[in-house]
This record gives sequence, structure tokens and C-alpha cells, in this order.
Amino acid sequence: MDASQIIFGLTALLIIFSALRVVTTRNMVHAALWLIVTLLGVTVLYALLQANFLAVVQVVVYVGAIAILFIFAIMLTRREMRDGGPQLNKGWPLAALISLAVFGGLLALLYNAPVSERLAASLEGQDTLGALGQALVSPDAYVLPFEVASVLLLAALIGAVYVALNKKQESDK
Amino acid sequence: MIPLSWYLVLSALLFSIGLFGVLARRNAVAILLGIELMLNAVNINLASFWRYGNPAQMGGQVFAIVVFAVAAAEVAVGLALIISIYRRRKTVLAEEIDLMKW
Amino acid sequence: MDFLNTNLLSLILFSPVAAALIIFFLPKDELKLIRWTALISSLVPFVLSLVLWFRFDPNKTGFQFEEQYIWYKAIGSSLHLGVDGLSLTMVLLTTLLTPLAILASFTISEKVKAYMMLFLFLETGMLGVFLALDLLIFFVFWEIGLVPMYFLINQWGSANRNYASLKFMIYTMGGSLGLLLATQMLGVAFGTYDLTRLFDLWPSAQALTNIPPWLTISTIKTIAFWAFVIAFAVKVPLWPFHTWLPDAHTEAPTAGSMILAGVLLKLGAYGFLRLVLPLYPEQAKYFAGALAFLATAAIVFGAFGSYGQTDFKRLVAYSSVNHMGFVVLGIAAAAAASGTTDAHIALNGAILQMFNHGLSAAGMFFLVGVIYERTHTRNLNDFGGLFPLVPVYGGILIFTSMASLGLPGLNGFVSEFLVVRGAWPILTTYTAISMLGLLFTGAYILKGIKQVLHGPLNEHWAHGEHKLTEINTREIIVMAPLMALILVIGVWPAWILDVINRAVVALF
Amino acid sequence: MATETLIWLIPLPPVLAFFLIVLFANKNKALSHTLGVGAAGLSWLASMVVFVRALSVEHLGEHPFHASVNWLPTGETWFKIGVLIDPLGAATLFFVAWTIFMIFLYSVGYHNFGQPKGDHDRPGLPPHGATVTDAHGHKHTIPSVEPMYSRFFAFLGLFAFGMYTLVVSDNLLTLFVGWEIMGLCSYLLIGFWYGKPSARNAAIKAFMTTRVGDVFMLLGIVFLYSVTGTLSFREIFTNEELMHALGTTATPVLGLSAAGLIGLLLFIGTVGKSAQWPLHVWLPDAMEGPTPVSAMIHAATMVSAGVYAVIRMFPLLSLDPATMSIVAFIGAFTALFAATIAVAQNDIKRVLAYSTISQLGYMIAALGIGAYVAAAFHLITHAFFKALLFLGSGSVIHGMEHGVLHTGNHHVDPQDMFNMGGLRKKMPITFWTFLIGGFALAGFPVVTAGFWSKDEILADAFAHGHLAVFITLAVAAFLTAFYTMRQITLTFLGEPRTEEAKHAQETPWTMTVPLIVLSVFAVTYGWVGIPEHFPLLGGLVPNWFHEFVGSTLAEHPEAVPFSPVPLLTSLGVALGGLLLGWLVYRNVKSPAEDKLQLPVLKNKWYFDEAYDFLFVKPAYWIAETLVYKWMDKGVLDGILHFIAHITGVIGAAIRNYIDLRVINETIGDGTANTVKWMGFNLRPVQTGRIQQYMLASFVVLIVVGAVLYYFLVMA
Repeated sequence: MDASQIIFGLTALLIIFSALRVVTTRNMVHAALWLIVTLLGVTVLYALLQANFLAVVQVVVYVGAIAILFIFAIMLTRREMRDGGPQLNKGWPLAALISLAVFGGLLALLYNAPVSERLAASLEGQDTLGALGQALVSPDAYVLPFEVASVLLLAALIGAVYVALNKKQESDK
Repeated sequence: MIPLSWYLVLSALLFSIGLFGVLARRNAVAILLGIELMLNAVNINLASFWRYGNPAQMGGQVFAIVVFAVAAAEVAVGLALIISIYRRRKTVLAEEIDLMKW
Repeated sequence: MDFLNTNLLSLILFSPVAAALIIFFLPKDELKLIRWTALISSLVPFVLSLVLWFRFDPNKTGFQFEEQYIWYKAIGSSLHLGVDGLSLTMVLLTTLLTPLAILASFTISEKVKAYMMLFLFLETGMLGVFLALDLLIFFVFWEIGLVPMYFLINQWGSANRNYASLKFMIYTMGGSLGLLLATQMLGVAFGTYDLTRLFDLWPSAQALTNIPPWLTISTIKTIAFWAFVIAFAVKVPLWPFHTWLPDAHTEAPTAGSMILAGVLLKLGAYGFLRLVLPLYPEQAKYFAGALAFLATAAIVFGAFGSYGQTDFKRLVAYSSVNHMGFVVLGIAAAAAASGTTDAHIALNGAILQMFNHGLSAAGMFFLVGVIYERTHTRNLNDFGGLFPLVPVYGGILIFTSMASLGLPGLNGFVSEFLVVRGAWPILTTYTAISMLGLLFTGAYILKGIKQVLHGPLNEHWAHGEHKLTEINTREIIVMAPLMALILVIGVWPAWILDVINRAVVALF
Repeated sequence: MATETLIWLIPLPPVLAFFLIVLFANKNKALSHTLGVGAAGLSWLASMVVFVRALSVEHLGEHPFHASVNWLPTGETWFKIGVLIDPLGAATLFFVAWTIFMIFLYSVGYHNFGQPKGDHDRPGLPPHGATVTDAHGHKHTIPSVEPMYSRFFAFLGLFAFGMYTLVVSDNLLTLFVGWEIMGLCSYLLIGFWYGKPSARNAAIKAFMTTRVGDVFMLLGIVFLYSVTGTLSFREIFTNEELMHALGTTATPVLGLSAAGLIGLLLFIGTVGKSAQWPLHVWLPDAMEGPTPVSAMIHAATMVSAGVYAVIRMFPLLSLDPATMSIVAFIGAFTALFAATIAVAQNDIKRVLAYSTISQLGYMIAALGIGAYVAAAFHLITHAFFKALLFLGSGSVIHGMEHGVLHTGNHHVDPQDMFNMGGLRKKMPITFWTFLIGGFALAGFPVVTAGFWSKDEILADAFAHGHLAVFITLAVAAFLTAFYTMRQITLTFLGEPRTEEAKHAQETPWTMTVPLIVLSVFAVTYGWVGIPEHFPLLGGLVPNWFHEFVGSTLAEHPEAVPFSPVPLLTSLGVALGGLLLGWLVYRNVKSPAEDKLQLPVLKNKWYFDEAYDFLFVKPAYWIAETLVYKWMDKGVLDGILHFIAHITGVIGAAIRNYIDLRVINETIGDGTANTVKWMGFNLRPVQTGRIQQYMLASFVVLIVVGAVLYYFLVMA
């Protein structure tokens, strides 16, 4: 058991625990905060995987932007949600069963998959970050999906602004 | 060294937890939180397959980045919808948002 | 000029459609504009067919001015047009009568735009039948002609128009069902609908593929022959298929009756000449007696039927049955003895009779329409002694009636004489019986004149709001070309008969 | 100008006049009659020129004036029409030109040209007279001008065209053309005063009755044409082979030869046109036309055309004895039959009408016994004196109308002979000319033309052994003389029997000049045909007519040997009849005293009634009831409507029992209902809760994934 394995194990435990808290805690603000913990755990995993760019983006985009968005949303909708009633719906045991079944199914697949025990090759002398940058803008590679993704993002943002606009108040003016 | 299967098992577990959150939580924001968990599970998979496959091929990372973008878009639209609905109906409970039934 | 020579027929055929499209874009309240546009544009095909008439070379046999365009290649049908002496006269008749009919309908004031457009479509339909050298195209135009006429009767007709238009439509369509089937059979059997080829292939065909073994080729030909004959007999109309005609003619608007009698009936007779005789020479010969019987019945019963009427228009309508009977009598005679001089004379007479009847019947219907427009009655007993009130109208009516009666010196006599002359040695008994019809032709014509013009004046029409007005200039202009042709053909028929004769000698 | 060209031109002026008057001159009376009379004069002039030139040609019979042009293409050949003037044609042309010209002239006076417009006259009715005020302030009623004056001359012009065409034709077809045009004109002229129902019906009767004959004639023409391939007289008659073949070919009708049958058919046309029994009924009614003129057309000119046609076709008829017997029988019978009716008529024109029928019968009978020259001779003399008589009777009526207008008593019929009497003093020219005409008709010996022509017929009949015909004709001649004298006596002799007759007036010169001209011919024309062997007079002048007209045909007929029997007979019947007529009627004052007014004669042997019952009423019934109501409306339309009804019933049945029940309710509605039921029951599944949907989709995902995994990977 080397150091990386230990780090992985601890990180994994953190991720599992915090993720469970995200889905179980009654307080929505807490749930959001637990989500941040989970996301940070995943960052550690990226680092272990030597995907440095992803790790950075995870922190900046997820922790920095998305999580904050959640907290804002929760704050905005909090008035009616003051911890009244259960946080889980009536069908939650069935949901749990399905989730377990999915997990079991995935494990079964992994069990039979030949790749499971593969170890990572060395990345010595490889400029993965440069390669990624090249891949994203090279016409031979992924420039089109990249651009499409950016357009999607733009459209989503405009759409979000439009949907969230308080039309009632607009017309009241 | 960490075998690939570790990452995969972890991601499967994270995915299932996120799925449970999506299926079981009453609060619509909480459902979105679950979705974020699931997306992160996917991203772990993508990154680890990149690392354990051919690191010269940047497809895995590129897909992960696309997932980031999609996640950001999804959260933005999703939360906007929730806020809009909340304004009109004063609720964020998924089970009460059932206008599109028969 | 070369363009004109090579495209003359399609210009004639489609210029009415083009005119109808122009009218479509005119504002619908500009009645005068629509009327004059229709009239002037209907003169275009007339002028073109005059060009055709003078460029036509009667010394050549076979079709002239032929044009062929791809239409439906997969089944061997093409838009094949052409004229010979037979169709040339009919084309001239059609393009002559249409402007006159349009001029005659200047009094129509309802839905003028639709009316004029239908009329022009009708002209194309009729011309198409006369010009087609493709069996399928023939059939298509044959049916196209029905639709405008149906609407003309149905929309602008008089009291009983629904019944009449329905009867007309269903009867003629029912009749042409067999024609369609037989047409398809020919097309399937030979892979072509081109008439010039079918004339060679079909009459001499000794075996057909794809027929049930229990049917012989002669049985098939007989059935197809009768399918053709019934379709054309309904249209001509031959006794006993004639009862649609009095109703349709009586209810149709004036110009509709003119065209119906003037041209539409000729389609049937033309079908006999163009298709039945060349395609089924043996069957035609075999059944000539039956045809002659029906023709004689049409002549005699048509005359009697006409004599028994109290409705002026219906009287004239029945006279069409009588006159067209002579056409079929001539055709029957030619069928029985094709190739002989007698047959040629009979056919000369039959074709000229088609032309002549077109002139005189159109004129008669128009004159009935003239008086109907003024009095709003067609009942012969309501008239009487109108001659002093309308001397010009009376003179024109007597003139046209005499042409219809077959007075020597006017056109009807020439053709009737030729038919009788041709038919006598071939079908002696039938010809003799048909003389009874000729006698009663006189009776009903005189009855019409007697009831309308002669006798004590019906004072109802002499004074006040009902005062009968004289025929006006527009109406005289409609009649003038008809009367001139009636007289010219009666006195000097050679100019038209020569063309017909050469075609007849070459064809039959 | 070449004679042939001139012949072509003869018929044209009148028809041009017709068109000019109809189109341009119908408002101007003077211009109309100038055109009409001028055209008639031109034709007359041309005819006379042609006649004179014809006389100067030797052997005109073998080399007649003849020209033709192509008219109708008939297959490979052409049908030619043309003009022909042979001796018969020339002789006919002579009298036709004269009589027609005289008619035109006479019409000017008859229709009161120059008189004022009538007070109540309207087109279509005879003029009723006009009231004028003279210098002394007295009101007089005088004759008024005919309102349709122009139209009359137009019709006359067309009529003249028809007659000239008929005479100059070289073939049967154009002869028939002229024949029918005259038929039309006779219709138009009889119905000239169309406002009178009697005139209207008479016109139709005339047209239809003659048309019966015409239809048969047309068949005869067609038959002849199809057998010989030509209709030209000369081409047929000079072709001996053809004639022989015609004479020997048998036909299935009555055992006649082809020539006989054709001849018979053509002869039926003549029976109609020349008003022979049994188609004679139209001619007396035709007197409804403008009194003398149209009557004259129908009595002197047009009806002669029928006889002319038979004379033309004589070579054909003479090939078959059976046809000749029929012709002789009909002629002789008609001659006697019509004479009996004439005896009992009181209308001055009807007497003449029946006498015309009778005299035409004479000619037909002469033809029937083979004496075609005699027939032609009588045709011409009869045309002159009968024209004279009719114009004279018109003059009488015109004079009587003066009287009627003077007294104002319109109930007096100016045509009834019993209203006349003593007119010889009032109308001397009319009287003397009428007397000449009457004596010619009666066959007054030696001086009148009628004697010579009638005598020739009787002589022929006797010489050729046709005794029955001879006796019949002799009796008819006796009756003719009798009723002619009756007419003259009642009209002119004695004292006026009515006030109107006292005030009758002589007619203007336009009417009397034609009378005088015609009376000259009525006397002198007989002298050109005096038989060579006649006692005393024979040989003084050559028998020109016999020589000239007889040369028309290749076979020159022999002059009959003289016999005293026919001469004495004709002398006896003529003088006896005249004498008896005068004796019987000189003191008769009213119809009641007339012993011969037998109902059967008065009613013309009931032929009108019989025809009405046998033909007219059945024709109406056949047309209106049988053909129209029963056959067309009943049976044929009945079948159509039945088919339509059956189609409707079948359609309704298909709709009600198949479409509605099976297809709509079971298949269509059934499917829909099932789907609806299922949807209704499945509806609660659609809760609208996304978590439930997602749950369900994951259940499906797992199950399907497991199944696929089991089958694809495990297996």
C-alpha cells in the first residue's frame, strides 16, 4: 500500500461521506456545503490522475461558480422551505433499491471487464496540458465540439436569464 | 499504484448516491445537487479512462471539459426554472410541480 | 414563321388556357374588361386556325403539322398532335363558334370571370379531342370537356339545371367508362397509345398476350368495338341514348347550348370517324346494320320528339338528335361498304353535316336564347304573331330554321343529300325509313315558326313593360358569320367539301 | 355575250333583288318595286334573247346550249351542275319569263302602290283601307297600301330565282334546288298575311303536303344518282345502254323496273308539287295568300314545275309501262275528281284552284299515255290562260274591295261569286280578258289556245287506244266548260246582286296591262301547235310546237293521224258545257238556288277531314304522346331513373348496413373506442412527477439491461 493508495482511500471515504450527506441532510444550505466538500474530493482525484487542468477547472468552475449558484438559489427559495416536512419523498425506499441495483449492475460489469486491473502508464516527458490545448483548438481534433459546447453555454445563459426574469414585475412597471 | 477498478468503483458508488438523491429528494434544488454528483461520477470515469488508456489521446479530458460546460449550462437553466416556478407557485417541491399530467 | 409552322397546333390548343389565366388575374368586378378580354383572346385561336386552314395542304395524305412531346413515357403515351382534313374542319368549327358563343354570353352578369374562364377551358378540351393523335390524350381531353360544361349548366342554367347537369355528366361519364377500359386494353396490348401506330397494329392483330384462353381475339375486338361505340353514341347522341340531350340543352345557358350542340355533339361523331372506323373495320362492317338502325331511330324519333314539344328550346334540342342521326347514318353506310364511292359520298355528307349542324344548331339555340332573354319564357304557346314586332329577328329565325330544315341552297341540304345519296345503295331500307324523319323535320321547324312568329299577335308582348324589343346589333353580329357560312356552303360547298373529300378518300 | 353565259345569268337578277331588298331597301317601297320589277325585266330580257337564239339553232335537240361546272366532290369524281336550254327548256323559259314579268308588274297595282297608309293596318294582315278627306270635306275610305310591300317583292324575287333555276338546270339536283326554293316561297307567300290563322295553317299545309312528295322525289334522285352515277338529263337520256339497263333491272317494289321505280318516286314529287290526287289538298287552301298573285304563282307557274319535271324525266318513265299506267290513272282521275269539286265552289279563286288541279291532271294523263309534246303544249297554254284567269279574278276581287270599302260593310266576302254579278259594265277590261281566259280554259273551238292543246291530248288518247282515259278526260272537259261558264255568268253577267258589286271599280293600268298581254297569248299561242291534218286550218301554219319541242328527245314522236271522233268530242263538250253553264246559272240569285251545292262536293269529298283523321292527328299523337311522353320520358328516362334509383338503393344499403354498421361501428369506432379505453385507464400513470418517470425509466433500464446482458454477453 503506497502513499497514493492511502490518499485515494482517504479521499474516497471523504467523497462517499459528503455525498451521502448531500442527499440526506435536511438543511439545503448544508447540502450545498457538503456538495462543495464532495467536489473538492473529486479535485484530489483529478490530481492523483495527473489531470491538472481538470483539477483546476473543477475548483474554479464547480466550487467557485456552480456551488455558489446553488447557494444563491437555495437562499432565494428558502422562505417556504424552512425545514418543513420530510426531505425525502414517500417512494424513497424504492429509490434506494434502484440506486443499489444500479450500483450492483455497474459492479457486475466491472467485475467481468478485463480493464479493471490495469495500472497507469508513466507520463514522464509528456506535456498533457499542451496536448489538451492543442486538441481543443485543432481542426483535426475537437474544435467543433468545443465550439458547440461554448454556443450551448451561451444559449443556456441567455435562456436562463430570460426564464428567471420577473415578468410580472416588468409588466407591473 | 492505484488500479483502475478503484476509480471505477468509486465513481459507480458516487453515481448511485447521486441517483438516489435525484430519485428521493423532494426539493427540486436537491435534485439538481444529485445530478451534479452524477456528473462528477462521470467525470471521474472519463479522467481515469484517459489516464489508464492512451494519455496521448486527449479525448477523455476534452469530454470532461464538455461535461463541465454542460453542467454549468444545466445548472443555470435548471435553477432559473426553479426560481421562475417558485415565483408563481411558491413551491420548490418536485411532487407539486405536476402540471403536465393528464 | 417557322416557329408558327412547327407549333401551330399547340398554339391553337393552349391559347385559350393562357387567355383563361390572364382573365384569372383580372379584377372580378370589371365585367366589361373580362368580357372583351375573353372575346378578343378567343379570336386568337380562330385566327390561328384560319392560318392553319390556308397553310394546310389538301393534296397530302396523312397528318400534317404534327407535333409530339413527351407526356407519359413509361406507358408509351405522348402529347401527339396533328390534323387532317377531317379534324381541320372540326377545329375550324370549334374556334369559330367559341368567340360567337362568348359574344352571345355578354348578357351574363353573374360570376362573369368564372364563366369566361370555364368557356375557354372548354374550348381547349374540345380542340384537344380533335387534335389528339394519341388515344390516351384523346380520352383525357374527352373528359376535360365535360367538366366546364357541367359547371356552365349547373351554375348558369335555368330552373331544372341540377337535374340536367347531373344527368349530362353521369350519362356521358358512364358512357365513356367502356372507352377508358378499351383504351387501356389497347395501350397495354401494344405498349403505345399512339394512334398512327395503333391504326397499323390493332386492326390486323391476330393474337394478344395476357387474355384469358376462353376469349377469342374477335370477341375481344367486338367487346372493345361496342365499348367505343357506346361512348360515342351517348355523346352523338344516338337513340336510345339521347334523353340527356334535351334536358341538358334546355337548361344550359344560351352560349352553353350553342357549344353543346355546335361542337360537343360532334365529338361523338368525330370519335366514330377517327377511332371506330379505322380501328374496327371488320366489326364496323359487321354491325353496320345495327348502327344504321339506331341512326334511323334517332332520325325518326328525334323528329317526332321535336314535333311533340311545347318548349321552343327543347324543340331545337330534339332537332339535334334528328340531324346527328344523319351523321351516323352516313358513318354506318361507310362502315358497311368502306372503300367504295358510295361510302365516300356518305362520309363526305356526314362530315359536312357535322359542320353544318354546328352552324345551324348554334344559330337556332342562340335565337331561342335571344327571345328567351326578352320574354323569360320558352313555351311556344306563350308566343304568337311576334313577326311584326321583331321583323329582323323573324327573318333571321326563318333563315336559320330553313337551314336546319335542309332547304336546298342552304348548307343542310347539301350534306343531307350526300348522306342519303351515299347510304341509299348500301342501306336502302333504313335510308327510306329515315325519309320519314326528313318529312317531320319540316313539320317541327314549321311548328316553331308558326308558334313564334306567325298567327295573331299575342298582345302581351306588344305594349308596356313586356314590349318585345328587336334583336340588337351585338346579337346580329353573332348571327352574321353563321348565316354567311350557311349560305356560302349551301351555294358553293366545294371549298370545304374538297378538303373533306380528300381526307375521306385517303382514310376510308 | 355567249348564250351559255347569258343562261347562267338568267336566274341571278331576282335573287340579287331579293337580297338587296331584304338587306337595304325594305323601308323604301318605290325602291323595292323598282328593284323587283327591274330584276324581273332583266331576266325576261335575257330569257327572250336566249329564246330567240334557241329558235335560230338548227337541231337544238341534239346540240342544246349547255355548260357545267364542278360543284360537289364525290370520292374520286366531281358532281357537276350546269345550265341547259334545249327545245323544251326554251319553250318553258318563254312562258315562265312572260308570266313572271307580268306578275311583278301586276303586284305593284294589286298592293295599292301610291295609296296612303291604312288606318289600322299592321304587318301580317291584309290592308283594311284608309280614310281620306277630299276637297269638299267628305270622308272616303279608299284602299290602303300593303304594309309589307317591300317584303312581297323580295319573296317574289326569290320565287322567280327558284323558277328560273329549275328551268335552266341541266340536272335533277339543281332542278330540285329550284323546286324547294319555290316551295319555301310558296310557304312564305301563302303565309304572307301570317296574322290570319287560316293563312298560317294553309302555309304549313302547303309546305308539308308538297314535302311529302319532295321526300319521295329526293329518294328518286338519290336512287337515280346511285344507279347511273350522274344526274345530268342528257348524260342519262343519251346513254342508250344505261337506259336499257335501267329499264330491265328489276326492283322488289311492285314489280317495277329500276327506271319505273325511279320514275314513280320522282312522279310522287310532282304529285305533291302539281297538287295531284291524293296530295291535292294544299292547293285550294293556298288561296289564302295575297289573292291573285300568290294564287297565280301556285296555279300557273310553280305547279307547272311539277309537270315540267315529269316531262323532263319522260324518257325514264316511259321505260316502264306500269309506271305509265299509274301516271295516266292519277292524271285522269285528278282531272275528273277536281272538276267535280270545282262545280260546287262559290269562292272565285277556289274554283280556279280546282280547275288548275284538274288541268294539271290533264297534262299528267297526257304524259301517262305517252303524249309528252301534247302535255308540254297544254302546260304552256294553260300557264298563259290560267295566269290570265287568276290575275283577272284578282282584278275582280280588287274591284269588289272598292265596293266593300265604299259601303263599309266588311261582312261581305269580296271573293264570293254570289255577291257579284253584272261586273261586265263596271270592269270591262277585266271582263273581256277574263272571258278570253275562261273560253280558253273551256276549250272554245278554234280561236282559243286551250282548244288546240286539249284537243291534241284527246286526239293522242284516242289514237293510242287509251279509251278509258279518253272518256274520263272528255267528261272532265265537259265539267270544265260547265263550271267556267258558271263562274263567268255569276261574276260578270246579269245584274249586280249586292250593293258592293254596284260600286265595284276597274283596276289601275299596272293590273290591266298584264291581263291584256296574257290574253293575247291565251289566244295566239294555240296557233303554233295546230295539227297538220286538221280540216281546213291544218297546214296553214306549220305545227311549229310539235316540231320544236318534239326534237328534245332523240326519238321524234310521230304526229297522230287525224280522226273526227276526238275533234267532235272536244267540240261537243266545250260548247255543250258552256251552253249548259249559261242556261243553268243565268237566273240563279243565291247559293240556295244552286242545285249542285252537294255537301260531298262542297266539302271536297271530305279529303281534308280524312287526312286530318288519318295522318295529322296520329302524327300529333305519335310525336307528343308516343315518342315524347311514353318512349323518351317514360321508357328511356324511366330506365335511367330506375338505374339511378337502384344505384341509390344499393349505395344506401352499403352505407347503412356495411359502412355504418361494420366499418364505422365495428372497425373504425371499435378501434378508437379500444384505444380510448386503454388510454383512459392508463392515464393515471401520467402523474406529472418527474421523479416517478425517472424511477420508471431506471426500472426499465435495469430490467432491459439485465435481459440484454443475459442474452448478449452471457449466452
